[in-house]
Amino acid sequence: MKEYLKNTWLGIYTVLVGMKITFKHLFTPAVTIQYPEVKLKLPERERNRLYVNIDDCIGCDQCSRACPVSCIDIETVKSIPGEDLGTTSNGKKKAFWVTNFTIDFAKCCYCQLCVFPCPTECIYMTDVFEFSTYERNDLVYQFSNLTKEEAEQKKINFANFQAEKEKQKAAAATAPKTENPSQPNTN
Amino acid sequence: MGLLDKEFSDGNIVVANVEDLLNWARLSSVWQLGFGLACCAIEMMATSASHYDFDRFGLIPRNTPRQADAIIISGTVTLKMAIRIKRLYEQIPDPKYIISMGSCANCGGPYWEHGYHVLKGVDRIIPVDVYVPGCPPRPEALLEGLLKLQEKIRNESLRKKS
Amino acid sequence: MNYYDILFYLFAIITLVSAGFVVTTRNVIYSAFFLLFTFFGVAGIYVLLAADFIAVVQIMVYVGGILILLLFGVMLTNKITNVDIRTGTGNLLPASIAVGLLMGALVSVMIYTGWKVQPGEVPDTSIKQLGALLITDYLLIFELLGILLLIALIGAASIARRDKE
Amino acid sequence: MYQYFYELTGSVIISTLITAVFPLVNVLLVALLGVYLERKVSAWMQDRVGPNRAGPFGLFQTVADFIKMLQKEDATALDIDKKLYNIAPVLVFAGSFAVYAVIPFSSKLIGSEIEVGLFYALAVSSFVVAGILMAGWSSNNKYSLLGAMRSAAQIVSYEIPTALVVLAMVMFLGTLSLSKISEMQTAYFWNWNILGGAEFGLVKFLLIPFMVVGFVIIFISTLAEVNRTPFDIPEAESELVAGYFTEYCGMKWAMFMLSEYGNMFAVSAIVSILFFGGYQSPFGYLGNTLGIEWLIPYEQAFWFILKGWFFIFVQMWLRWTLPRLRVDQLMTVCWKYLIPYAFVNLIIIGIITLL
Repeated sequence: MKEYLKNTWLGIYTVLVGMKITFKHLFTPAVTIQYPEVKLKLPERERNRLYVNIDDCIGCDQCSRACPVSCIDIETVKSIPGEDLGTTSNGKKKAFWVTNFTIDFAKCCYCQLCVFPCPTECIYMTDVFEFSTYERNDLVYQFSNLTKEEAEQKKINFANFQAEKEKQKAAAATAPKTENPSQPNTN
Repeated sequence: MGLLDKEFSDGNIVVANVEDLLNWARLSSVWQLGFGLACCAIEMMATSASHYDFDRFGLIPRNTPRQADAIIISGTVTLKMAIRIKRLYEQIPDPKYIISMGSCANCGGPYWEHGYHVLKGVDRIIPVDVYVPGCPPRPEALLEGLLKLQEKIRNESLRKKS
Repeated sequence: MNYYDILFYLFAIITLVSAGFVVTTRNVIYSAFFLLFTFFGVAGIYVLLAADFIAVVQIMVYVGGILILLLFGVMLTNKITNVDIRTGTGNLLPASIAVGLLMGALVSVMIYTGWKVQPGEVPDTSIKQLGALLITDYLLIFELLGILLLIALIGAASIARRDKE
Repeated sequence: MYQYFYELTGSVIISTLITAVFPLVNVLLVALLGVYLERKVSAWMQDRVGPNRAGPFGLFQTVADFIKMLQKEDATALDIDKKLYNIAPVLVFAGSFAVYAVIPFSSKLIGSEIEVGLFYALAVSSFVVAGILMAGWSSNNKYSLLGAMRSAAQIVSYEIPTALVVLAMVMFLGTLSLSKISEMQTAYFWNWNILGGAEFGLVKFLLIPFMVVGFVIIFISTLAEVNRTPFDIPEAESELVAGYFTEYCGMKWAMFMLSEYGNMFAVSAIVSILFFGGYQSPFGYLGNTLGIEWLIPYEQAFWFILKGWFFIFVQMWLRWTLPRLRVDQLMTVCWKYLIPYAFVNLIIIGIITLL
């Protein structure tokens, strides 16, 4: 009987305690961040969408190799001697045309592993995280600033150059062989 | 069947105004199916909790697909789960919407190359309306995805597409 | 034909049609749910007869108690998830003869009874009179019914009690 | 109300229609505002904001929900029992709507002033049970059926403590008519039944603690009768998906929700009539002091609706405070705690009334 009465009392008392707590919260101001109008300040080293400063990219393919999910796709074409590609901001000379530099943000897992090996620090994380799309293909970002035709042209140029060189090499190989076979080919 | 199944001819003023109302109703009360798959689900729960508050946009989780309007595919869709997702999707009455949340749902994420057990993107089994990138996306990113979805609903039309 | 008549025929039709379905339908669940409408119609007729208390008791006891019990009984038996709970009709001939005899008796009683037909005064409510009658004229029957129900309750409890050994 | 409109229009049909439509409008309004308030109250208790995009302060949120539900496809499973499946929501709604016939909103605004009003209100809620069982069974879904059985068992069991408290009150008041009960507690708040009724004397003070106990019991058991948390095990989503309306969608489901919110207001109204003076104002009427006769019914309606909404708010408050009970705990609360207390309360109130 004592137990019974105690249970009854506890039942009522605990409910009242709970109700008191929730009643207090009725008048606590809301903690909600009204998202589209108010935005939370992101932490300093926030990892979000990648950005590639293609002017600095030397096409070394290190980020692509570092990527654990292979979401970076790089295609490069060697420059031919007459072309001037300019230098990166920290003074490195560029030797490759980056004809294709895509990052598939649908696959990307935002781990920042691609950022560290980059010798020119041209790939880095930004604070942009709002880029939902209606189509999945829109999440594949192309960073190369060459148009398709230009890229095609570079490829053809390089192929022509290569063919030229082959030809020269073939010519050089046949000509001096008879004179001095022991000389190494310095071409 | 739902009203959206019927099509009206273009230039119908009444339909145009009614349509705005109907679209408004649908976009302000997108009830999500209470359904979480993996780590993105934690982020989805955070979105419905006090700090981000899904309820501001009229989203409340419903536990049965019959009363829901949207699924948020939050996480890795394993091949086993894919069957269930498909079935849940089919049980939702029209009009229904799908938000694919996070890399795994978008295209398989880290498992897209070697995952023998993961569906490479939930859009292989059900039509996705909005893809929210991130691994997992911030709650704000999910909210932005929801806003995109609302924008999409706002532009839907009962009329015949000319 | 005034509103009263229309309502009376409405309730009468509801009662009779659903009672017919209770008997004829082969699905037990359907029978039970048609019984609901029968009770409802009967309650409506009670209301039209100015017996408001009886009408409410009809709903309370039959719909709220007996019908729910019936439904529970049906649903807790086998194959509850199966929509096709069906019964067969056996013994059609003897049943119809027995029912016909009973109906004839009832109809004859109805016809040959000398009903008092002079218009009486319809009381505003019947609770007070009912209560007074139960405690005075019909006290013994009332008490006996109470004891009967108590016995049934004790019996049910003793059947449902778990055996110790 | 019927009399008033009959004098006004002179037509039986029109006055009946108006009398019938008024509670319907009330149910719709209660559902519209109730869902909105539910979401806002839950938001405030969780330090959130709640719906605020649809209309000013999100006021049109429920309207949007409603229009959206109108557009939803009426999807049904193949193996359901079509007829019962379609009737069930109507029956449930009819059950909760029928209670409004006897609820006195003010001394003028009553659908029907029958003598057995209180008893009637208890009786017609059994249609809800039948409708719930119908819905659960016809859905041909194990979760629906289990939810319906639980719900029916719960409502039937909790009807007993409710009826016992009502019985005690009826013994004390000597009437079953809701409007008469309201009239007995007229004028000021110390005449309310929770404070021992209108008669001043020793009995009044003796009654106060037992009236409070009675109020607590009837509030808990009506809470269980309308399937609200902490007694919402029929819709426990972690075990039963959504209970007896798992298979319902669109407007049919909306009818269940309508009836749920209608029920909430109905039980709040009955509790406030029994213990808190019904439509009576706690501080006397402005109409009396100013000498404006016609103002009084409006004041009464105002106080009645205020009290009803207050108890709805308490129900929501409890919902967002307490977790759900387990089935055996639910039955323990009813059979081992509420019913014995209600019996003791009944006997004591009876003895005190005899004094």
